[in-house]
Amino acid sequence: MSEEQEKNYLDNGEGFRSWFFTVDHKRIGVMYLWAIGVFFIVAAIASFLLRAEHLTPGPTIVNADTYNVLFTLHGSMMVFLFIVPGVAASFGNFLIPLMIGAKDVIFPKLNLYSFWLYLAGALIFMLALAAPADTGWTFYTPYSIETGANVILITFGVFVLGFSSILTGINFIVTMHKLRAPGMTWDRLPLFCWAAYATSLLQVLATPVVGITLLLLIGERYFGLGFFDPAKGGDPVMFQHFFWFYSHPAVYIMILPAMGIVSEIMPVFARKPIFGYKAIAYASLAIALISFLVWGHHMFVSGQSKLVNIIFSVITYAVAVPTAIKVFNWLWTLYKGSIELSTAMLYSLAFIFLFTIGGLTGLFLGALAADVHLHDTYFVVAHMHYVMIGGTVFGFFAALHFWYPKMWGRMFDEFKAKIAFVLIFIGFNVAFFPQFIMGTLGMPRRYFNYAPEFQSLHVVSTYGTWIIGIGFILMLWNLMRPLPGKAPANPYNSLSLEWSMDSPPGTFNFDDIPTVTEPVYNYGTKIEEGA
Amino acid sequence: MKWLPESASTFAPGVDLILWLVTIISVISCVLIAFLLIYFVIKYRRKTENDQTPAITHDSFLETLWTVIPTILCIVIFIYGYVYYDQYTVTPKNAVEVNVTAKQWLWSFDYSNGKKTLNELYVPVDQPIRLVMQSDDVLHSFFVPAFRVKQDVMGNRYTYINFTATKEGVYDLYCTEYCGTAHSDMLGKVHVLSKAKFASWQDGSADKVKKASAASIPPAELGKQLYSNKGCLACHSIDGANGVGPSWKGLFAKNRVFTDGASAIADENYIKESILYPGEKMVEGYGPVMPSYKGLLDDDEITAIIEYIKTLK
Amino acid sequence: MGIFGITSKLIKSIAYPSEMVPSIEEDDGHHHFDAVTEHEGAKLGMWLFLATELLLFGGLFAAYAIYRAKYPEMFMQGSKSLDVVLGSVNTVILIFSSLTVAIAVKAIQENRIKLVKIMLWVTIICAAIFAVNKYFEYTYKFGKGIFPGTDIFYSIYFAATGVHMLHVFIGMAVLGVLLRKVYKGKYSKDNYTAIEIGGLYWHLVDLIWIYLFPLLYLVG
Amino acid sequence: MDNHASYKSLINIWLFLIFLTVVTVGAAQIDFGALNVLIAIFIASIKAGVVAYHFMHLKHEDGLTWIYASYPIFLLFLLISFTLTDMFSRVIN
Repeated sequence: MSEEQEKNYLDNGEGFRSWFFTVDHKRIGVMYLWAIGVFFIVAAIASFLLRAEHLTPGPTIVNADTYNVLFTLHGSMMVFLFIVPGVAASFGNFLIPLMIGAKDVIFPKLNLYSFWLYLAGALIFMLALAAPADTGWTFYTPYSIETGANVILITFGVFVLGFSSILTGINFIVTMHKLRAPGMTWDRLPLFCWAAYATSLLQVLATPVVGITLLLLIGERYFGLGFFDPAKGGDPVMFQHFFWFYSHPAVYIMILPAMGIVSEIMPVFARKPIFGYKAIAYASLAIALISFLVWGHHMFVSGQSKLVNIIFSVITYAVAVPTAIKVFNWLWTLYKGSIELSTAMLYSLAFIFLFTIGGLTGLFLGALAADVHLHDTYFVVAHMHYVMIGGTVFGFFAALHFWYPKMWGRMFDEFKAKIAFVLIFIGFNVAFFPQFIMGTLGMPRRYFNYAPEFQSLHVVSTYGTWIIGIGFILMLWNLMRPLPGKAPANPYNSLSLEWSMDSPPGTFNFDDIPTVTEPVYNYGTKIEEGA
Repeated sequence: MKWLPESASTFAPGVDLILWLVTIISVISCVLIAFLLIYFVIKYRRKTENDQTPAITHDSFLETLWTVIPTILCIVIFIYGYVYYDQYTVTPKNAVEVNVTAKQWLWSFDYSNGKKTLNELYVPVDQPIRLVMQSDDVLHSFFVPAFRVKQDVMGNRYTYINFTATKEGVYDLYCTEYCGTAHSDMLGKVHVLSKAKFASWQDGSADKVKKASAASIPPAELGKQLYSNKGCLACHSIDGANGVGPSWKGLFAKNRVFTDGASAIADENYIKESILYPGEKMVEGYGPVMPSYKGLLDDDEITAIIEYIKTLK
Repeated sequence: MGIFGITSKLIKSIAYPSEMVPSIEEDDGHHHFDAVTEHEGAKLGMWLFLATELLLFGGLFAAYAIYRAKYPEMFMQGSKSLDVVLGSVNTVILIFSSLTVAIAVKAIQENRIKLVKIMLWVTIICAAIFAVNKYFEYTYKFGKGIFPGTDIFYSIYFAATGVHMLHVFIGMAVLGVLLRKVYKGKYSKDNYTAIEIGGLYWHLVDLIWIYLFPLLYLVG
Repeated sequence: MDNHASYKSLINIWLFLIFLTVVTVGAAQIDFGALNVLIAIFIASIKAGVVAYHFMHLKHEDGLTWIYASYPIFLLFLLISFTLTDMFSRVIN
């Protein structure tokens, strides 16, 4: 190995241009990470303001219009700028070529354009802040047609972001088809890649529908097309059909990569093969396919017909089963393992627990009669946050810690990271569990004002967000201060390919494309049970 | 701890049954998973760096088990959800219809005998009711937690809710589809009356009694009550804050400039005209969104509101 | 560089991935895949992109189906007001341009560069004629006081044909870029991926029109 | 690439497409009632199939490309069939 080749991807070139014009998938992944990190923090600040507003009924720190803008910003930034592109674009970019044994994605330049498009979309989105929309992240018509706020810019921003998402998805799918190293058969593919494949499938096939929907919404505002405006003979329920045709699969765009991350981390820290590899891999694909069939469960009280409600309810329960299978498979991976409670493992275990709560509360919402009561209440808010934070964000944090040595070539302080984890875990439950109770009691969501009897629960919830905030700051501060010394190539004795190279990897990942000869999670000794 | 609202309709017990059923399933599954997680983590914690672990990759029996059991539970929950939903969506033959119109940000109710109320729905107990709902503008949603019923309301198309109240009392009504600035103030009450009380409300004798009691309180006091009961508060503040409509604070005797350039002093007659014909003289900077209160407020009540505005200096 | 520029660049980068990778990778022999993988990958990528395009129009087709079912009378009247002759002429033109692109792809596989140039020129000219026809059709409608939003049928008509027109323009830009590169001698029978997938894109523009034409102009 | 179509066969395919265009315009002049839409969509689908199969070389592509070429059509079918079902089953109870 020559001196030159040892130069890792972080050191290979300095300055703005070397990053902004790079086609190195690792650098692009890192840039995504920074970008989504910034938007995550901005959107989180909006959520802290929202929660602070609810310390008392009536106006506390902002007025009703500002509140409406804040929840729209919080929702739309978290969804379109952080969580949809989030894990897939950042860790997906960084990891997929490393995991499948390739030197880059198949269209490196397109990958860079996708990132630029992401930035362009985000910029347009930010321009909209001059007169921010107050429609909620769902942009329901006809309110979004009539409101004076700047809906056009924000939806156009989302449209551009969608384009970025599609191109990233295409890139990943083709990469995984064409660039797997010799011997990297589909049944040896790491589960993160399986999850990323399913995610990309959804990005490619669901996003264009929301794209045209948002274009038509812009057309509604410019030309008065009338498709979604009852005053012109249009049907607002149709907008919801189109919107959820994308946005339900989008929920899986958000959660699948986190499932993939947990599937990577569990075997490493339990020193055992993942339990039911095939079941998890196929469940990812099954979820991706069935998720196109359940969008109507967001619309049980929207005026959708009874027959269609019933059909969607049935299929919704069908998608619950593969999810349940995954949870039990992760759980059984621990059985008879040799478990090390690293920070990444703690986040993964918390993921399993919180995601289970998120999934189980979905059972309430899928039941027609119960959903009539619970729809558009805080119950839905809590359910969604258990899936999105307890699921995706915990998975994301797990990944941040797990691949930290590989990404940055340094180690971090595990003890402080664990304290941060405990704070975030406790804070999260304090913040969101009370919202289930508020929901069953009938507290509607998107309410600036609320009845005094809900105050104590609201206050508890707000305190919870403060605990999360402290934990998050601690986590970030800890990660920003790596320990001295270089990280070893494979600190966890992991068997997957990304750990087979230096930390951080060189610019071209592999000096020679490796040949894969074993299953990916080949941990443990082959002794029959009970032998 | 109380986690369900009062149960006051024939639909509520069914919904509560499902909520209880799924809660029990959820708690059991959650405790099971949490227990196993913690138990495994303690029992199989890493003792040495060279721990031997078995390479278990699958187990057909277990995998079948945790595929079949969730499937069965899902089917059961679906069936419960479907059965009660089916009951809820079928209108009983003897249902009494009430027309509901939602608009930013109030509810108005039209009864078959020609009566009209704002934000207050009056229904007799044990009588099937069918609400025929439509919106004048954006989406709204009619939600009464105590009845466990909810339905979106939209323009140019009627949507329906069926319910039969089982308990006398006053229940909260919320709008649960986001509809703009005063979404969270688009509230109402559902008054469930005994058959006798409902009859007397219907023929107006209750109004007279109410009037009599109203007469005994000072007009400004009555105006204050009307301010919150009739939905004025959704758009007009009393602290000077600018809302959808002009604030009432310091409104009286103020010079108003209209969109057509004309102006007038906000005296008693102007305010009365604005309440009855809100579209006639639009103050600059506001849109024509206020509904007419003609037939919804009588002269005494309008006078009371004017008196109340006078007190807001 | 505008939307067309960006899009044609994007399509270009699908077309020749290795070419777009900066020189460092080409110089030090770090080609990370061979020409066959590149060709296959680019085609698969394009087919995926076409899938998204189809679903983009899918929203419009769904809107068509729904509102046609809801307002059959309106669609009957609206459809009758459209110019079937102009629509038919445009259909023939577009199908012809599909043929010329297909011939161009075949020609480049046989290294007949001159034929490629002619065929690409013809395709672009066909696209231009299509656009001019559409321009007359639109202005005629505007002259009669018919705009997007006049009623739901015309909204669908303008939205669907408008989004389709946008794709015609993007397709013209793509073909234009390809043509320029043909003149520069960039393509041969060993390197024609870009022309093939650019052609795929143009066929999609044709495919969409094959459905739009009868649904809007004929079925009254 | 010997198995690719000859120029002549490409032109024949084009003539077939033109023929179908004439047929679809002709069929639209006759009133079959609700069948008109189905006929139009049917003919359009044949044309689209021919373009995809011959001009777009789908006949030389592998199964994967076929899947990605046809899956969006399935999704489109889903979107349209569910929304139409909703539209037509909104009966008053």
